[in-house]
Amino acid sequence: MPEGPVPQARSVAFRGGGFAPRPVGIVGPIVFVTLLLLWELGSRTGWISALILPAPSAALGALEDLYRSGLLFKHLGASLERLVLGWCLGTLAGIGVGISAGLFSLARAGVVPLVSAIFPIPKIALLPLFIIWFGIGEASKVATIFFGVFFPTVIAVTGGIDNVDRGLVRMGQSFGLRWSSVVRKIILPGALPAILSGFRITASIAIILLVAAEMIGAEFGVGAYILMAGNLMATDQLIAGVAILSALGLGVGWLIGRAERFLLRWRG
Amino acid sequence: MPEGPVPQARSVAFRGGGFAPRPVGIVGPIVFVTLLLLWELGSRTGWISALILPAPSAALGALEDLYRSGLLFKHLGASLERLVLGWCLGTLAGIGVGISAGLFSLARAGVVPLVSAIFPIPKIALLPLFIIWFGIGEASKVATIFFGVFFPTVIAVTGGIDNVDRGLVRMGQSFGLRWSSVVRKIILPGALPAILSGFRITASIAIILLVAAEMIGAEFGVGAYILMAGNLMATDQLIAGVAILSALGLGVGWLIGRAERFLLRWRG
Amino acid sequence: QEKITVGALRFTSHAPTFIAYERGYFKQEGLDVELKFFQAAQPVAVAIASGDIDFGITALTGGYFNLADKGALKIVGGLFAEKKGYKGMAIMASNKAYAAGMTSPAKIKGHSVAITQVGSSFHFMTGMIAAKYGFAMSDVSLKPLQKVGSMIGAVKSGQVDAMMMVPHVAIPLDKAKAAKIIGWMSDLGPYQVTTIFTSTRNTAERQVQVKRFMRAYKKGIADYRAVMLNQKKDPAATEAMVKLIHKYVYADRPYEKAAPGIKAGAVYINEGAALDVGNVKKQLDWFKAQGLVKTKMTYKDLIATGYADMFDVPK
Amino acid sequence: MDLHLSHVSHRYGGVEVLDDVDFTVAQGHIVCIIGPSGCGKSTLLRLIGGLEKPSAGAVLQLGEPPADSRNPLTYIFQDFALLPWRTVRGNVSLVLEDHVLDQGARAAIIDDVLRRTKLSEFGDAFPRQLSGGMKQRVAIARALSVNPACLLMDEPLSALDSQTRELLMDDLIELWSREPFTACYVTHNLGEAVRLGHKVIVLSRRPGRIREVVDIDLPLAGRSAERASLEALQERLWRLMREEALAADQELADA
Amino acid sequence: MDLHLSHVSHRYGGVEVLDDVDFTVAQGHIVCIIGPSGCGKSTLLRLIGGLEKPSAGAVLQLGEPPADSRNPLTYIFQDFALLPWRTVRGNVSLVLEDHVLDQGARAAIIDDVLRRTKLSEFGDAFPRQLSGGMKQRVAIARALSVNPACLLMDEPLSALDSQTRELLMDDLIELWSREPFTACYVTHNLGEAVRLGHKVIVLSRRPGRIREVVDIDLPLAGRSAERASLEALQERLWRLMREEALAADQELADA
Ligand SMILES: Nc1ncnc2c1ncn2[C@@H]1O[C@H](COP(=O)(O)OP(=O)(O)OP(=O)(O)O)[C@@H](O)[C@H]1O
Ligand SMILES: Nc1ncnc2c1ncn2[C@@H]1O[C@H](COP(=O)(O)OP(=O)(O)OP(=O)(O)O)[C@@H](O)[C@H]1O
Ligand SMILES: [Mg+2]
Ligand SMILES: [Mg+2]
Repeated sequence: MPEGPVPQARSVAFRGGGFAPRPVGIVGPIVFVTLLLLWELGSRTGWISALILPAPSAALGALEDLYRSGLLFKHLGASLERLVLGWCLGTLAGIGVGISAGLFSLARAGVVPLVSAIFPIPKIALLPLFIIWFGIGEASKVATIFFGVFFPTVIAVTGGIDNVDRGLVRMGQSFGLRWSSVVRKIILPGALPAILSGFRITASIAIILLVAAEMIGAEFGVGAYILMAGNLMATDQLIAGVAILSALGLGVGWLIGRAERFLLRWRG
Repeated sequence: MPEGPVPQARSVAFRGGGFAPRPVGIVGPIVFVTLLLLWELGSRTGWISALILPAPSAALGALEDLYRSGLLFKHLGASLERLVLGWCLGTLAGIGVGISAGLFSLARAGVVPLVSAIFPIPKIALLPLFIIWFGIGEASKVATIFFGVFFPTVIAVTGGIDNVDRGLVRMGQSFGLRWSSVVRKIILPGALPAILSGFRITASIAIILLVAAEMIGAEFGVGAYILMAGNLMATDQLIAGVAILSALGLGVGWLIGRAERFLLRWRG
Repeated sequence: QEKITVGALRFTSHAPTFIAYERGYFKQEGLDVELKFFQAAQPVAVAIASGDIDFGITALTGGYFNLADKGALKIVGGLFAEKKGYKGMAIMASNKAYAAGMTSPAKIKGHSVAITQVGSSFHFMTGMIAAKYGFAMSDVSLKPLQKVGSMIGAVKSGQVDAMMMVPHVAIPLDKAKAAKIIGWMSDLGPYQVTTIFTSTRNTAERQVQVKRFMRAYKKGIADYRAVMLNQKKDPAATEAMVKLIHKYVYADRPYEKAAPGIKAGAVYINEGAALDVGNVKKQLDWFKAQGLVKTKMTYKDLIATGYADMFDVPK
Repeated sequence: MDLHLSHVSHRYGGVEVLDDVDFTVAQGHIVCIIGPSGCGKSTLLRLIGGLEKPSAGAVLQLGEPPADSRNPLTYIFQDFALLPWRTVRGNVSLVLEDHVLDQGARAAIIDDVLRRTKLSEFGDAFPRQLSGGMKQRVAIARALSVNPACLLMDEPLSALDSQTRELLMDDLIELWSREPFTACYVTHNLGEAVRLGHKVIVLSRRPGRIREVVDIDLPLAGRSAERASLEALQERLWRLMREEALAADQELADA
Repeated sequence: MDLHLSHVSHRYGGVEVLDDVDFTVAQGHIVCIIGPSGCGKSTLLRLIGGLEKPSAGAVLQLGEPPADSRNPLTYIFQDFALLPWRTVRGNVSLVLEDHVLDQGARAAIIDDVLRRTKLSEFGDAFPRQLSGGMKQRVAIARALSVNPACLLMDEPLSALDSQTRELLMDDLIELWSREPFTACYVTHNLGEAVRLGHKVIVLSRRPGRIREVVDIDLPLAGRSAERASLEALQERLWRLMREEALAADQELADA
């Protein structure tokens, strides 16, 4: 190999790298804590008036009061019951309708335009009708969440089935698999990732709709608690309630993450 | 070629096809019209009581009244102003923040956890705070829409930038392109499809939030009209208002579709 | 001319605002008033706290007290009050509950009551009934329905047993047999329903302006009392005043249809915007006792004196 | 069982894809089909396997398939078509589950085909863990498990790098030498065609018509020694195809 | 300008990818780098082009690149790396826009490279409309437009079907014959290596070490006539690589 004295041997200049921002693990929590501290400090020094925003410590205090009074679990229990019922029913119905729309041309032609027409209607606008249709008891609250969950589930399932690799379906057919086997063993597992990520969205929607659902004659429930706090201008309780919803959202997200990791472990 | 008399020449059995439902163009409108007709019929025969659901013709009548009174355009105008202002500001801010979070590790570390913490908070829960922060004038209504639009835009832009093929970026660098050229000519056009489909979502969110936004002391606006109709249990006006929102959603969706077709015509 | 903004709701009980405005009483005091209309009472208080408006009229609610606790609001006078002999808020039963025996306010115990929101004046009125007839708040189940319209719907359809309602809605409902009036709030004792209030800053920095506003407002009240509290005395004057009010209330209905509602909604209003201080204290104490208002504030911190008569002042 | 394509033509909407294709696949022989991009090779294979119906003509089975064949016409796809959520064993098992077989018999079949394709150690791996060559071996194992009377292979090696391709070609020749199978082998690669085919059918550019049928009489196993004469054959095929390939390459997808 | 790799080693985290690689690319010569999957060929090319920094050793430019070279070390990627939102002309224009050039000069350069790659008619087509071979021609045109001193080609033909590959190989040889360029050519394909390389560097399985350097003294243009001797060379390379390729193929991605 020529390693004699060559004129002007220069290293090649580096010009790659960059454009790959990674979540810097520690910065997130730091930003959070810093913001909370600044907020607390602002409140303590009076720079942020209590009218505008209560101190985080005040919100924490409200949360503690709620816990001490034993109402925390009453509110949470009532809301969870509505969430679980509304979400499960909406999801089951949505999966059923979504599968038929995903597999059959006629079902699709009937369902898809209806879904896309009804989905974007704000649920609060329909609350007065829900009261008439479902009364002011649990039914109307569950129904609000049901409708919020049903339509996006249909969309996610139909889309998921559409995106299953048709090559795999043809493979199944080429081996003479029964129709039901193709659906059960190829179509549904193939649509599962899309369905699960649909769950993430519908879970958020369900939690967001909790406040709207509990506008209708709810005595207990996190949404009712938030509404009451808003009416009473008790901003500390308001922030506490919102924090509970956030935590609920994080918890549900975590659960779905676990489910994904388990059900989709083949993705590695 | 051997075409002599061979024993048992059987055609190969067909076993492909299926699993490819297509929207049957005509069925959608038929389903719509049929449903409307059944609904109207049900209302006329008294099978659906007017309390439960007004006839479509009644809703149409309410729409006509609204148009005659000249208030239709007053409501629409007020709502559109809020929508356009809130959406544009939220989108601009969201794109700005999203780009920095997409490109810089530190910005990402700061922004992403905040966004994911604040995004799922239901905006109606925050209305009382919004009134205090932004007053009861236009500002609080625009702000409600702004916040509804801002967070998903940040997520869409950051995600869009993440999904730009890093191979294209390395190609740009390997030709010695300037950093700004890489961003302007490779990263941003590459993120455009994701950003535009983010627009679809944020536009729906903005329309959905209209009702919540106009809960705050709005005299005019489609949301205010719906709220008033709900208050008075004037279900015909309620349905008319909801129909206006639907039409608004369809219109905006169509506009974005046009924009996509124009801006992404390279996708063919 | 000083520019000020006044928050108002499109109710007959706000008529003195419209009278003073239409008859130029504000102008005479050198005030250039802009009226700002609200759909609900709650945001009026918030709007004063946030500085969007200068004067407002609203019922005393939990939200009001909590805002006042942050030092933003002061009551300067009283307006709508329950007084024996005048039609104020009605207590109503659904037909179903009435048939089942809930025929008087005393029998509301154990039934459900529709209210708009926790901490609203409807909530307090339920408390008044409970106190009067000696049952606990836990003996009734409250149904917060956010909107008056929903309350009416829920009682009409029998989903809720009882509610309190303004007279011009309650009487037609009763006549149409959609629900039953079983009593009147005015029978339960004095109740200062709405008050006139302004921001603490105004009472501290612009006392002259507040005085002038109240002077003009009292003229409006005097006109209202002279005509609306005794509508039969001078039908022509009544007609004229209803026409004036119709510009603001039920404006979207023709006059013939609107007039009966406006007339029926003419509730009792304290002379000279006098304030029932004792009742204000009672309300504050009730909200505190319910745990809806957490404050060390006393009724004295709520009120700015010197703008209207104060009566029943606790010793 | 032989296969006979009798004057098969096919069109998609207005586009004529195949025009009067007529040939026979004799039992135990490998027929290679070559032709430029888009000439209808994959379509032809789909017609043979019954995944699509020809617009005209017919695909005929001559004689009965062996009684123990669970799926007489069996595909091996270019993109492997493995279910990513099933392990190697699960992917083979998939095509046996609709047949009446007891657990033990099924396991025995799977063990046997994995051994024949040198995959015994990888039974519990998921597709994502495998290299391309390994994935195609799984697809071959799956195809073997149903005892096919005829294998339909659509560019089975073209997604692989050239070294893996060499390795797999050797494997295929070894499999065939031990137990000759019937196959239709679609490929772009003239080298593969002359290494594996008993007969090479050259299609023209779209609409695909038979331009030439070349018979290769050398035994498969000995061909690596006969490189020179194969090289000449390959040159001849390349001359046949060069113009067509150039034209196919220069076509705009939608102008 | 020559390129010299001086004892280059590289590791990603704990994984050693390249170990003490040392060779020279002489001006006007094509050096082919072959090796089994995952042995670090692409990494090596990224190091040469300055897209990554070696963990040890250095990549040296010996002598100055020609003054008119706008990007001395220029890549041609396996996946073409064309911007789908720009036309053929736009894609070439992209790499000229950061250089000071007036409109006319830029257009002239683009016209020239499109002509040399037989793309003149397709200037306004979008990448999606092009076949794979055409796309790679656009990438070649783009590379030529900056007057590279050395082309770095990472399996430029391996995403194409074998017929298109033949066509493009002829094109490359024609381009080189008219105006010899320096190139590092990474490939899996032994056939390509012996057709295009003046020197073939054989890497071992990961961590990539140089196993053998084979010089081929036949002129590029004449090689299609010399198939027999090339065939022998290819056989020799294949023997060198077979074991490594087998082992690389049987590795589990993450077990
Ligand atoms: N389902 C379909 N609908 C409409 N046109 C189709 C369909 N499938 C294939 N075609 C068209 O038919 C022609 C032949 O396609 P086919 O896939 O059979 O070609 P091929 O020879 O396999 O090409 P390649 O070498 O690229 O795999 C192409 O022009 C293709 O666009
Ligand atoms: N950015 C990276 N980070 C971590 N490991 C990497 C990275 N890039 C490549 N590797 C690893 O380095 C090894 C060599 O990769 P490289 O892409 O250079 O191989 P290759 O020879 O080009 O392979 P192939 O023939 O498959 O293209 C592989 O094991 C790969 O997993
Ligand atoms: Mg094909
Ligand atoms: Mg590589």
